[in-house]
Amino acid sequence: MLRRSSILKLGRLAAQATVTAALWTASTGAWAQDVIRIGAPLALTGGLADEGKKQQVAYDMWLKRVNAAGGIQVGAKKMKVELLTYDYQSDEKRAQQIAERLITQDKVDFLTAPFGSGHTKVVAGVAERYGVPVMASVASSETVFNQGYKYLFGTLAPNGGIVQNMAVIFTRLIPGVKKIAILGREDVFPRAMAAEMKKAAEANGIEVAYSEFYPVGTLDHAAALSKMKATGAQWVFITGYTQDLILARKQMGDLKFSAPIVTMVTGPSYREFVDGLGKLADGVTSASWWHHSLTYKSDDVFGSTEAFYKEFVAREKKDPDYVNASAAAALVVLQKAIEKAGTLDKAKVRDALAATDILTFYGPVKFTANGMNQGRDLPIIQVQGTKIVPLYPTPIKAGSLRPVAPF
Amino acid sequence: MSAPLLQVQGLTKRFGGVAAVNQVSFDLAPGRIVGLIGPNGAGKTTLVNLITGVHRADSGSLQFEGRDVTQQRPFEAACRGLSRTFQIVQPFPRMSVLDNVTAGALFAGKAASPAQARADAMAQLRFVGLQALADRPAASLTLPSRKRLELAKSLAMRPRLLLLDEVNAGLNSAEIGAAIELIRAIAAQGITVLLIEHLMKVVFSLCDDLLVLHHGELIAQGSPQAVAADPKVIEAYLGTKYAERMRA
Amino acid sequence: MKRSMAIFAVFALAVAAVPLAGDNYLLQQATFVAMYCALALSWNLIGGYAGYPSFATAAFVGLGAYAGALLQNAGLPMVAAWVGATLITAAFAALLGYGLLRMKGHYFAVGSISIVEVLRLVASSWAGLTGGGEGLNVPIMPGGPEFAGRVFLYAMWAVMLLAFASAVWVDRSRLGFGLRCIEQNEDAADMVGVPVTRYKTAAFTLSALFCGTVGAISASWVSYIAPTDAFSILLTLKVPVMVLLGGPGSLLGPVIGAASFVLIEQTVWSRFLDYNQAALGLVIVLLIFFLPGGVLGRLRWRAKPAVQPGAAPAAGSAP
Amino acid sequence: MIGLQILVNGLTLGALYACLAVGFSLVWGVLNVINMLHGSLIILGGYLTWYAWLHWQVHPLAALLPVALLLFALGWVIQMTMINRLVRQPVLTTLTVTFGLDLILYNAMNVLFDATPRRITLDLGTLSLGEVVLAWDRIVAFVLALALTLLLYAVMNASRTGRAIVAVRMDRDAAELMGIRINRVYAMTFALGAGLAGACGALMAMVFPITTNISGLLLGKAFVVCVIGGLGTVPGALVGGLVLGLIESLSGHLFGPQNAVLIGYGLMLVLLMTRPTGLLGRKGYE
Repeated sequence: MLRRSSILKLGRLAAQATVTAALWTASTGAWAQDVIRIGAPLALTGGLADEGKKQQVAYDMWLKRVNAAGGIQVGAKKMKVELLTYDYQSDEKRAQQIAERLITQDKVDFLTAPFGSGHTKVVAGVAERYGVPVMASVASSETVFNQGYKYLFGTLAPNGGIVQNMAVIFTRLIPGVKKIAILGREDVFPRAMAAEMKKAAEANGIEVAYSEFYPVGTLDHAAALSKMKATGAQWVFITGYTQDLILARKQMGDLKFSAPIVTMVTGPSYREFVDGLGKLADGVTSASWWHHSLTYKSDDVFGSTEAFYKEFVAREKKDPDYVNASAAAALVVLQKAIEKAGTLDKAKVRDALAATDILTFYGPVKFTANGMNQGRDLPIIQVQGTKIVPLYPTPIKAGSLRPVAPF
Repeated sequence: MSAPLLQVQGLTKRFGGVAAVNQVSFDLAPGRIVGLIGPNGAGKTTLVNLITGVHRADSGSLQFEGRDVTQQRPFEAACRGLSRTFQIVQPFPRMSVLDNVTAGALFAGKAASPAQARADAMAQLRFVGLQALADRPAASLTLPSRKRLELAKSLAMRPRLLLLDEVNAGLNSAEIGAAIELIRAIAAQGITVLLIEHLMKVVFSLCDDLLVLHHGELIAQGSPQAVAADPKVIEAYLGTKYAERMRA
Repeated sequence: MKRSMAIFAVFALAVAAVPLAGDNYLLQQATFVAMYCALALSWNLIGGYAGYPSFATAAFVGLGAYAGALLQNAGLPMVAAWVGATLITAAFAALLGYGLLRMKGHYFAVGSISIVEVLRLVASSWAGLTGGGEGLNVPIMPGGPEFAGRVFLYAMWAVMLLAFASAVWVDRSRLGFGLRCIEQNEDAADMVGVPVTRYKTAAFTLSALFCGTVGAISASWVSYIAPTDAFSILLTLKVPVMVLLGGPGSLLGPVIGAASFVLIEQTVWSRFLDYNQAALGLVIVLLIFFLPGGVLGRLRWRAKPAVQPGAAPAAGSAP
Repeated sequence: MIGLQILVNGLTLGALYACLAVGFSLVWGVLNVINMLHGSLIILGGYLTWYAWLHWQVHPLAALLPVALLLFALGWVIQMTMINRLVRQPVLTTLTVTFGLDLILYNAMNVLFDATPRRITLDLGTLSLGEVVLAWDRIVAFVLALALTLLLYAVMNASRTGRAIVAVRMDRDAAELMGIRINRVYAMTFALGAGLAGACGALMAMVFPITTNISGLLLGKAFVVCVIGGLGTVPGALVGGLVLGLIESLSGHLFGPQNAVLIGYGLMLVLLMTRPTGLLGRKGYE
């Protein structure tokens, strides 16, 4: 015989369950009207909070422009777009949970992938099972796209290409570069970049005097930098997230360790790298997937790189970086595919995406067989003074490579 | 004389230079009540701690029922039938009185199952007269009841040697009388008892032999009367007045 | 005891019935509930019964995930990989327990939480085996999302049942009684004949066992693992909070705690986009102040004796 | 000679670790509370200093004291309202409450400052002694670590409050009987811990990019330093920090950065098992 206390307890549990169920149905009641629903899992807290916000700003800019123009032309009628955002707290299981929720609960038509190759893989895994096209704006390692996912498309070109050009150009422009010291962060993208650099250096006859990785959560690089300094390398190549690179560059200053070429991957392409280092940032080279001084004209919601740049600066009071541009471009490409397919049918839009070959404000987008944007000459940049100056490719060359000033 | 239950040879324990127990040797024959007396700080409790494995002896050896137990740990001593009570009582505070004693029966007492252990425990509670408080949490007991709980717990462990560490401390004279009867009843069950005690009334009415410890050394051994006459013991512990009264 | 098992049976049936009623997302929620119940029940063995506040849960989950993934990549069928991962985690816990359990209170807490960090760093630096920062791919289980959803729900569900069964066995057995003695007064337990070190290590190993299985299952479920996600400090702190919410040292406490925590987190997290972490923090702080004994603590009106007097003698429980 | 540089790197890093851990060690040593909030308090100190530098051009070293006092007040409030009622609870409860508070403070800072790494680009330059190079801000950190430890040592030994804190650490009930108002002493201790975190944060703003992401890392380092140095003594945090700094610097050189942090943790675990009171640990808190 269940006594009063356990009945009471069961009653409360049941009540709690119904309340939460009601909350869910309320939130998803809106799918009746004809609106295109795009799901966006974003890391708004946790380790990737900074990058998550960059994607959010870019998505919002695209969304406002599309809805201002009455929505996306789907066959006969124009449909407004609704963006559903959840914070997956930079936690992989939570990202998977949200992807599942967006597809089954919120019945989204399409998905965007979160920041970084690792978590993109997780969301893509779920989307693939349901056949929902996923637009990945910040995933550039081949290991993400070699899983045979048919519904995954990424706007970033493969990261291999970046370092090949650097190895060739830098050695040509600055004589006497014989030794390189490489320090990489033990994380999906930075690790791949360090490995690519090692290959490119060896291919171009540069001796790899030091090549080590540092684990996520390192608070000090002095030991590694001291050893690198001892090798007398003329080229220092360090990969990592912005805070790792700011710290590494500052500690190089602390040790009076300099080299003609100091390359940090993807640090200098972010405004906060230059703000955080001041004159120490001067001369640091990097590579990126996009730079706001590009001058593409395009028939998309933004019209041109210039227009995107102006609207971003007006809104955020700082220059956009490749994450902002790539995130907005991912939705522009999706919009084009929907218009071309003339339907919201996921398989048809997927095929339209696969056949994409257009020029956007962000640059040319043409997906290869595995869904990655085709490799092309990616901009190489250098911090000169407080400005980020593109050095390559020639159409956007705005300055020439300067060796880093010794101490 | 049957084989000794416990043989102690040259037991020594130093705490940072101070020899709390120094070269102590004695034997305990089964079935007898032996008193261990001596001034405060003589090393009585340390000796008990060494015997029950709470401390590791620096040198010397311990034989229990013919087996060398010098390096034994407390729970091994308990399971071998060597149980003790604490000067400062150590109950399981949030457990009921019954469960406190059940613990003894279940582990050292090697009861077949928790249910069997509970039955044995109830028997011990009746023996010490605490069956009425079986369900009360141990923390709520008065001092005399706590002392009896300690006793019941140790008995539930089916000991062959029971070390009572000042089990009568803090009791009034009526309660001491009851305690003496209880200890006599325990010994009657064939359990050897080593009694650490300051109350000479208890010592001389209960003990068959006496061990006198002073500054960590065994200064006398033998029947109560012989020990009381020993000048060393008088000078170290009993005091001359008491000795004369004893002899008269 | 009987009542708790009945309530748990009803709860388990409800979780198992979710696939009939809900869509895949609800099914996934049920899987998370089952997962966290299994973790909470496991934690309770060392944290609740023995009173040793372990923060090593995430270390065992991560170890199970990597072991499971590596075994699966080495060609073992999925379920065999899970079993293998469980054994490896248990062996690791037994070895670790011997050293770790010498510490008490704060030192044990700090020691156990540092194991999570140590394993994360080992997984990160041993790139040859674990793929390091790149992480490890696990072959996606064939069959559509509905099939996959059910497989992983019932897998976690089974682990929850096993965890509950082991909790019931421990609660009734000599080990359970001994652990309670250790929790209340370790020295007295030693004096009473409880083999303290052996029992603590047994409880610690048992508590790690199912964490390893949960880790292996979630590796197959998410099909990608990386060091920072597999060894998550957030998880290792959340599980004890769940047991605190429910009521430590009891049978049902962990289940009630885990289930309500997951539900609270869902509603809190989906309602407040930017403030969900603060909301969760607030819930935890309020919980500690207004529900010190946990939900069960509040419902338990009279002091329940450790062993139910008069409860049916546990058949054949003498190990 | 690279050996000397490694030694110097280790000592300066160790000084930073000491600054980071001294407040945490005090709270753990005296209140027996593992303060999970400590990492975020350091970051808060860093953000405030950065904000003052950016908007009012206040030099970080000048901002150090006001920031420390501000966090001292915050610490006092947190202790009086919440932690005081839980000090007698087991470690699980106090750790969980401070974990909950940490989530709140973390989220609040994320919303106010968002997670972009920020740093005060004020370079104090470097000092070269032969081949060995030392950054001035690290030297300041070294001096500050010594100063904080000496200050705490003085407070603990000379002032009435200090002796009260030591008494409470040794035996709370006895101290209460001697007429020490326990709640005030706990509030003072927790507030002192928070103030020390603020001071460390102010200094960190010059050395590290401040972002909420590293609050967990700082807390982890404080754990390790306290265990190595030992609780219950003021110089414990200083010694623990310097030893950890040297170990990480040396192993980073010998075994590569990949294993440096791991070896730091390894040392901690070994010490935890063999000598839980740490190198200098003792019961009281002198």
